[in-house]
Amino acid sequence: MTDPILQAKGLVKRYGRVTALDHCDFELMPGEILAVIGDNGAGKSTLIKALSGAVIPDEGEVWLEGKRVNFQSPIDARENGIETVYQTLAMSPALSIADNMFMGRELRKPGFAGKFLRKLDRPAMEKFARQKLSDLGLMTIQNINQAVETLSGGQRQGVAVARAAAFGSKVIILDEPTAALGVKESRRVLELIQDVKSRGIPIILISHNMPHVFEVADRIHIHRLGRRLTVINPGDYSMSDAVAFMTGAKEPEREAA
Amino acid sequence: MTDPILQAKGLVKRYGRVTALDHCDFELMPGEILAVIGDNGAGKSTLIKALSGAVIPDEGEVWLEGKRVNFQSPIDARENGIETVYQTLAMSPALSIADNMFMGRELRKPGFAGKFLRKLDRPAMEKFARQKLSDLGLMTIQNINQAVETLSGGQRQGVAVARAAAFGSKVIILDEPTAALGVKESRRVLELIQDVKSRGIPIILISHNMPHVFEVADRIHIHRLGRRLTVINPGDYSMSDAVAFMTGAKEPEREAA
Amino acid sequence: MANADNYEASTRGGSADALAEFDEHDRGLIGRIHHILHQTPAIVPLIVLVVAVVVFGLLNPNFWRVSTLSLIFQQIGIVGILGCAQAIVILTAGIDLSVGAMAVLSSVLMGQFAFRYGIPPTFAIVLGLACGAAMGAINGWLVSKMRIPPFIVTLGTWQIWLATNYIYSANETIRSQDIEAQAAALQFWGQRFQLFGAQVTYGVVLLIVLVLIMAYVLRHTAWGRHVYAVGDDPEAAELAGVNRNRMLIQVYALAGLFCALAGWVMIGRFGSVSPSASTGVLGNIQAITAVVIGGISLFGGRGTIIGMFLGALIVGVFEMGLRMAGADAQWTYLLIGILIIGAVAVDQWIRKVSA
Amino acid sequence: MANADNYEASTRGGSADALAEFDEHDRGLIGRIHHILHQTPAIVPLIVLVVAVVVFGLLNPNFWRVSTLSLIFQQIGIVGILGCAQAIVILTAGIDLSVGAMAVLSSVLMGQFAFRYGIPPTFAIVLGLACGAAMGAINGWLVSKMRIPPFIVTLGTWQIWLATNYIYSANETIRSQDIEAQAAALQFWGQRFQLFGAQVTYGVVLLIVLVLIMAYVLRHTAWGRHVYAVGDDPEAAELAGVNRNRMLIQVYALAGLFCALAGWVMIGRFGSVSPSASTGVLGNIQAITAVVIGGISLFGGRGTIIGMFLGALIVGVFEMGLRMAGADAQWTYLLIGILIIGAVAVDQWIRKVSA
Amino acid sequence: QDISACLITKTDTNPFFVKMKEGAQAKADELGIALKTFAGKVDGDNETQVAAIETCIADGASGILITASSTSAIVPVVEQARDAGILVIALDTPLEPIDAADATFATDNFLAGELIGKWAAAKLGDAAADARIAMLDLDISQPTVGVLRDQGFLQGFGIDLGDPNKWGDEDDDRIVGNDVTQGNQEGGRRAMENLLAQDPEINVVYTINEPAAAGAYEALKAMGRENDVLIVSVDGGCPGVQNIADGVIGATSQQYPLLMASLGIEAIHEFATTGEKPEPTEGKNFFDTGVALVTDEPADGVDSISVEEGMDLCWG
Ligand SMILES: Nc1ncnc2c1ncn2[C@@H]1O[C@H](COP(=O)(O)OP(=O)(O)OP(=O)(O)O)[C@@H](O)[C@H]1O
Ligand SMILES: Nc1ncnc2c1ncn2[C@@H]1O[C@H](COP(=O)(O)OP(=O)(O)OP(=O)(O)O)[C@@H](O)[C@H]1O
Ligand SMILES: [Mg+2]
Ligand SMILES: [Mg+2]
Repeated sequence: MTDPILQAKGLVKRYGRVTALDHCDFELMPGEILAVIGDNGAGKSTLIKALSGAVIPDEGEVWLEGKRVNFQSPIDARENGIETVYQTLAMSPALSIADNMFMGRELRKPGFAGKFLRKLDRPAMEKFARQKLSDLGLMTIQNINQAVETLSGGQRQGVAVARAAAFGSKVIILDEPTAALGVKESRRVLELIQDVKSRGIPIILISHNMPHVFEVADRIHIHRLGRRLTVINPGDYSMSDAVAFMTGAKEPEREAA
Repeated sequence: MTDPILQAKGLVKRYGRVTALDHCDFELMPGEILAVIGDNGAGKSTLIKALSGAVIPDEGEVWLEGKRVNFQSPIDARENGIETVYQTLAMSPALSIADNMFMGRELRKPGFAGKFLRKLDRPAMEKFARQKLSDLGLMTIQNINQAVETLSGGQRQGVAVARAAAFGSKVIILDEPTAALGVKESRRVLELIQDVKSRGIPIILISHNMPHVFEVADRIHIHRLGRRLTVINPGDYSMSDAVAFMTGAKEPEREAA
Repeated sequence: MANADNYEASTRGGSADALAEFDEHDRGLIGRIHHILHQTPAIVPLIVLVVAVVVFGLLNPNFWRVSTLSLIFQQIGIVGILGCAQAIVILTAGIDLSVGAMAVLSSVLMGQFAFRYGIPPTFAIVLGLACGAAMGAINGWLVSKMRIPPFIVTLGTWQIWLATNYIYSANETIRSQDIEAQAAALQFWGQRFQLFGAQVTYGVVLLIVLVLIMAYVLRHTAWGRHVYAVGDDPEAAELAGVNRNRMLIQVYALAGLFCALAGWVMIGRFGSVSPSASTGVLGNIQAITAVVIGGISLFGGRGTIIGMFLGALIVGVFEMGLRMAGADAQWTYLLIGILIIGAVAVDQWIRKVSA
Repeated sequence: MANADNYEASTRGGSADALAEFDEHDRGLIGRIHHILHQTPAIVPLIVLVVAVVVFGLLNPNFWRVSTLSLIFQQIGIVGILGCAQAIVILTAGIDLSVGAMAVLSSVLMGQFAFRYGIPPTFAIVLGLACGAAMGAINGWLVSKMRIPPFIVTLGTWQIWLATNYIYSANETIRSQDIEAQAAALQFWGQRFQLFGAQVTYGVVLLIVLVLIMAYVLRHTAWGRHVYAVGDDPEAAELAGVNRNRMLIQVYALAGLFCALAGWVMIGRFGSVSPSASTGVLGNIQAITAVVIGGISLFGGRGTIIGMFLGALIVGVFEMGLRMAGADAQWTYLLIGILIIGAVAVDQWIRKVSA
Repeated sequence: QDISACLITKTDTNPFFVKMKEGAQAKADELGIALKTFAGKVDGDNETQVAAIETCIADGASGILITASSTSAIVPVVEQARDAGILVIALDTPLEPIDAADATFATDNFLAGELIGKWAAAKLGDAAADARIAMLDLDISQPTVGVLRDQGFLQGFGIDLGDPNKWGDEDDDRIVGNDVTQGNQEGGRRAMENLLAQDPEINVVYTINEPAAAGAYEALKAMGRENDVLIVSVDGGCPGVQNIADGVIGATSQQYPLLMASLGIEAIHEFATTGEKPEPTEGKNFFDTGVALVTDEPADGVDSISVEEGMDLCWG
């Protein structure tokens, strides 16, 4: 078996009286789609925040490609090639769709205006943004210069997913990317995930949608009460088993977790 | 056929260059569960906001129990017995779960303290809140006095749904109540919806989850591009048909809409 | 729907319905202190305060005399009451630049009612308080109904009340001796009694009582929770059934009433009624300073009135302490600047470590 | 997964992949005006401004003379530059109470460098500008790295810079005649040229150029967009890959540089270098007023620098107009208070109707 | 023809300037002059005064009366006004240099301070050698008027001034400290409390003006020390003089703002009709409107007038 590309050992994160991560382990293999499932409040989002530098764990280690890393901010993680869609979406409400998609990696005009006046190439950014949104089937966005705060819940999520996928890199993390999306748009996101995988980039997918998880995942990490309960192979277990494990209705046999 | 309990005629809402509602009609019958489905950005949320006073439509009329109403704010609607879970959840992030659940209808201590000092009955409110959350299967909330902003996405949604259901009244509107919820918690919300219906209260349910919609809905309002495309009976059509209508892949036969 | 059941059914049984529980982990002493600090952040300014008192006492032992400490309380009396007004407004994510002006104008109105028109003092005071509440209500109406940002509204009314104050009073001071002789009720809060060998004025008692009442109201009544909700996220509060407009008008009117009360206390403290009291110009920034040092967020919805009180005390202690340590006026001004930043930096640091 | 496909497959074909389109509805004339106003809200203060100019001109025809109008520009010169500094800070959801103090201290430093230490004027100016930027950077460092609220930081540094200014300069004014003789470069921005029969100072040109540059930077560069993002939702901006700390330090440092520039312009305008210039005390509130009247949100992330410029002009026009109409000082304050509220109320009303 | 004049005061919240404005207004009405009044926003506000002069130039006024907040910083714009053919008269405070204005109608603020200083020293007699003095000044920006009065007092009391252009640099042990009052009761009380906390033995209090003195008195009263402390002040407003009668203040130097203002308006009228400029008092480079020490307890070697006389002359 190859070495994991992204690994975490014994992560702990406490918020006052609340324990969000309780000595949690984690492994992502190269090129795979790893689904993370678990109850609400199980600590899934906290786990991926700890992996992507948005939260600094109280204890535990994170390893990327066999090297110990210590991300102090999401920017660190991004520079190491980890791209994330957070559950809260991380968008600036008053800015436009294109502004948000290119935040931190804006395109500049070619030639003098771009080089010396550092002028943004708005037409190019808008065209790119429109293209990515159409790829996701978000056809109801009438005005690409709309402020993000005026978008519907699903449109907003679509923009965030489009951003992460467009700038694909070493690892892509998606925290419930289809929660607010419609049937068509969800479908397109799943296709997009497959597409990214075929480019060889591994993906972490958090989702409560079991059919989707079982459709795309190579392995499923089941999270319960702040720690990894077990990792299963979607071929070996049924959805019912997975749900029973994650809610605590059934206990998995002890395996090397 | 009986008269609709809640009805809208020719609603129009424009935001600058964006048309969110385009002469939309709507009817809710007494005691039924009406699902509203549609693409992202179709205008579903805007529709229910117009019904519940959170948005004042540019044109069109709303009728409640055969009387024309003109809600100026959500409080008006609430006083008329319409209880809503908005997609944005409408919670005060810095306040506790109990504070949020009882916002605007706080319990006061019995006797002197409550009557003259207007002291809140915190223990009672906390107990009630804990009970309602447990009913929904939200067992991972460790501290009932946690600020809402520290809850996970799903826990937050659970609190909002619990609030609307607990204070059930004439009409309950749920805008994507299960989007961020886990398998178990979603299940409980569906049970809760059935339960509310059995109390005779009609429900408007917006959801992108077709299996859920087809499981609980009595009728399905299909929304497309800011207007009602058609209303179907879940028994008469398959999920595929519904999805095809709402995405525009197929056109329904013209009926009296 | 059949397919949904085949996996969704498995959500019952086992430990699925048990409440999540974790072992309380061992924290050690430091950890436990951090934990306490984190749970009750209002303690942090208290610590800053105690440290300041100790240090200034070491610099000049006179500082520890009860009389000095009681003096500090007297000096923060007015700022403290204005701070109560400012605090509730800032909790709603507003700001009230006109607090000082309302206080001065109210005190002038009370004085003029009594002296120019010969209204009986008690009645003049009641009228003055009512005028204060009315001024506040105007602020509130402009903020809520007209949807003008609070900063603009109160920037405007600040100038309006202050100019009215000068024009109406023709800049005339009513002298302490005259008030004492003809309308002693105006000086009520300046009266004093002995406590542990120190003079305590009624005004100081009023401040403490007011702070305690407001702490109770904000924490333990529905109205108080609504103040926080409106400040936290006004749209959410409105969707959740709080009448935002009514709350805002009430809060600003109450703030106006408190300011008028502060105006009355001013008469007690300075003896005379003076339209040119610097509270009119500086009162707002002083009150905001107390509020912000006390840990109330200018973005609304977070903080406590006790924090504001401690914030006012910290400033008072620093000012008095530096003067007694022998710093001259300009250096005091400079050092207070440094200390304000320092005090809040310590606070932030403790919170961060303990989080 | 098989069951998923059986309905999810039906999302292709038909009009599913066509972009949504609606007919443009007919608005009528009023509707179209509303629409234009709504699309470009910066027009609203412009209208307020034009109306004010017309009204004041009717009250006193001297007001319409080109020389009067050019005078207004000169009078808002300093506030306008401080407003640029304040605007970028407020766009990041901060506030800078120390702008006026930085301006005065910088001007004093330039003057003292040239006169006390005999540094050549141009070099003294460069040093003064650098000091301004450094003061701003200190503000920025405290705000970003130490996580102290901007209000506290700049409240503290306001006092610190101001006291430093008084102590360092020993309250001494450097006289205009001396500067003219020995360090004329300090008065550079006070020089004037003729335009349409009116005197225009270089300082006014500087202000206009600065506003245009900043409008371009904020709108058309990545840095400008990041300023908005940081102010809009700092956490989101950070998660999306904006280096919040670096942005804040840069913004505050740039604001400090602008303030030093304003200090230099002050020397040109008043001739002398005076540590007691009231800009040190009032500059911040004046700049904030311009910013807020210009429609920039104190909560950050919304507004334009052009709006700030118009806001400063509105205040300048009102002040000049009322003075020329013969209102005395207190009546002027009162009326300006009313007009500020009125101007913003009109603005709000138009936006509401057209929304 | 139409004559118009401008009166620009430091602030318009201090009763002193309010009276000055009343004096000017009365005279202007009498002579049929259109008067516009302006004022700085705070003590020491030079910018607003500059804007005011610019307005007067733009508006074509015949003359400007100004009490300058910053005596040297105002000079360039005063020159502009004079170049535009406007008569500029400095009231109360001379400009620096004094001939920057066409004429100066002023009180000698340094002399005003000196008088109360001398009086206090004479009252104390031998005890003056170990007096404990509190200095209640105007503002930390040290506006000129405050410095002049403060330094005058110290000179009169017999204390070495150090730099006469700033206060606070004296090293005489008798000075307990300086604090600032903003010239009102509120500041006066707080400053007095602060200085008393530093040294409870204070027995001489210099105050920048009478409101500050009234505030200081309240603080002393609260400590039960109101009867054994000498408070001296400057201004001579009616409430201040009344306070001398009531024993709140020991002595005050009285100034005559109404007189200054009405003389100024007359001069502008004269200038506008005949083109003649007013002449300074003989032997001085300004027209001295006089200052008098008001007290009920005259001291040897210091000229003073009684409270009754003071009441007759006070600006009310
Ligand atoms: N900032 C915070 N302060 C305090 N508690 C927090 C904070 N953030 C998260 N928590 C708590 O940590 C636990 C785990 O939260 P997390 O967001 O990781 O859950 P999740 O598995 O992502 O749930 P969901 O499926 O609902 O998104 C929850 O109980 C939550 O209340
Ligand atoms: N405040 C607003 N300003 C401008 N446009 C808006 C505003 N609110 C909504 N819109 C636009 O109106 C349209 C309908 O939005 P709405 O939120 O009603 O969609 P929805 O059907 O609820 O979608 P979803 O399923 O994603 O929640 C969208 O195109 C959206 O961009
Ligand atoms: Mg989550
Ligand atoms: Mg919606």
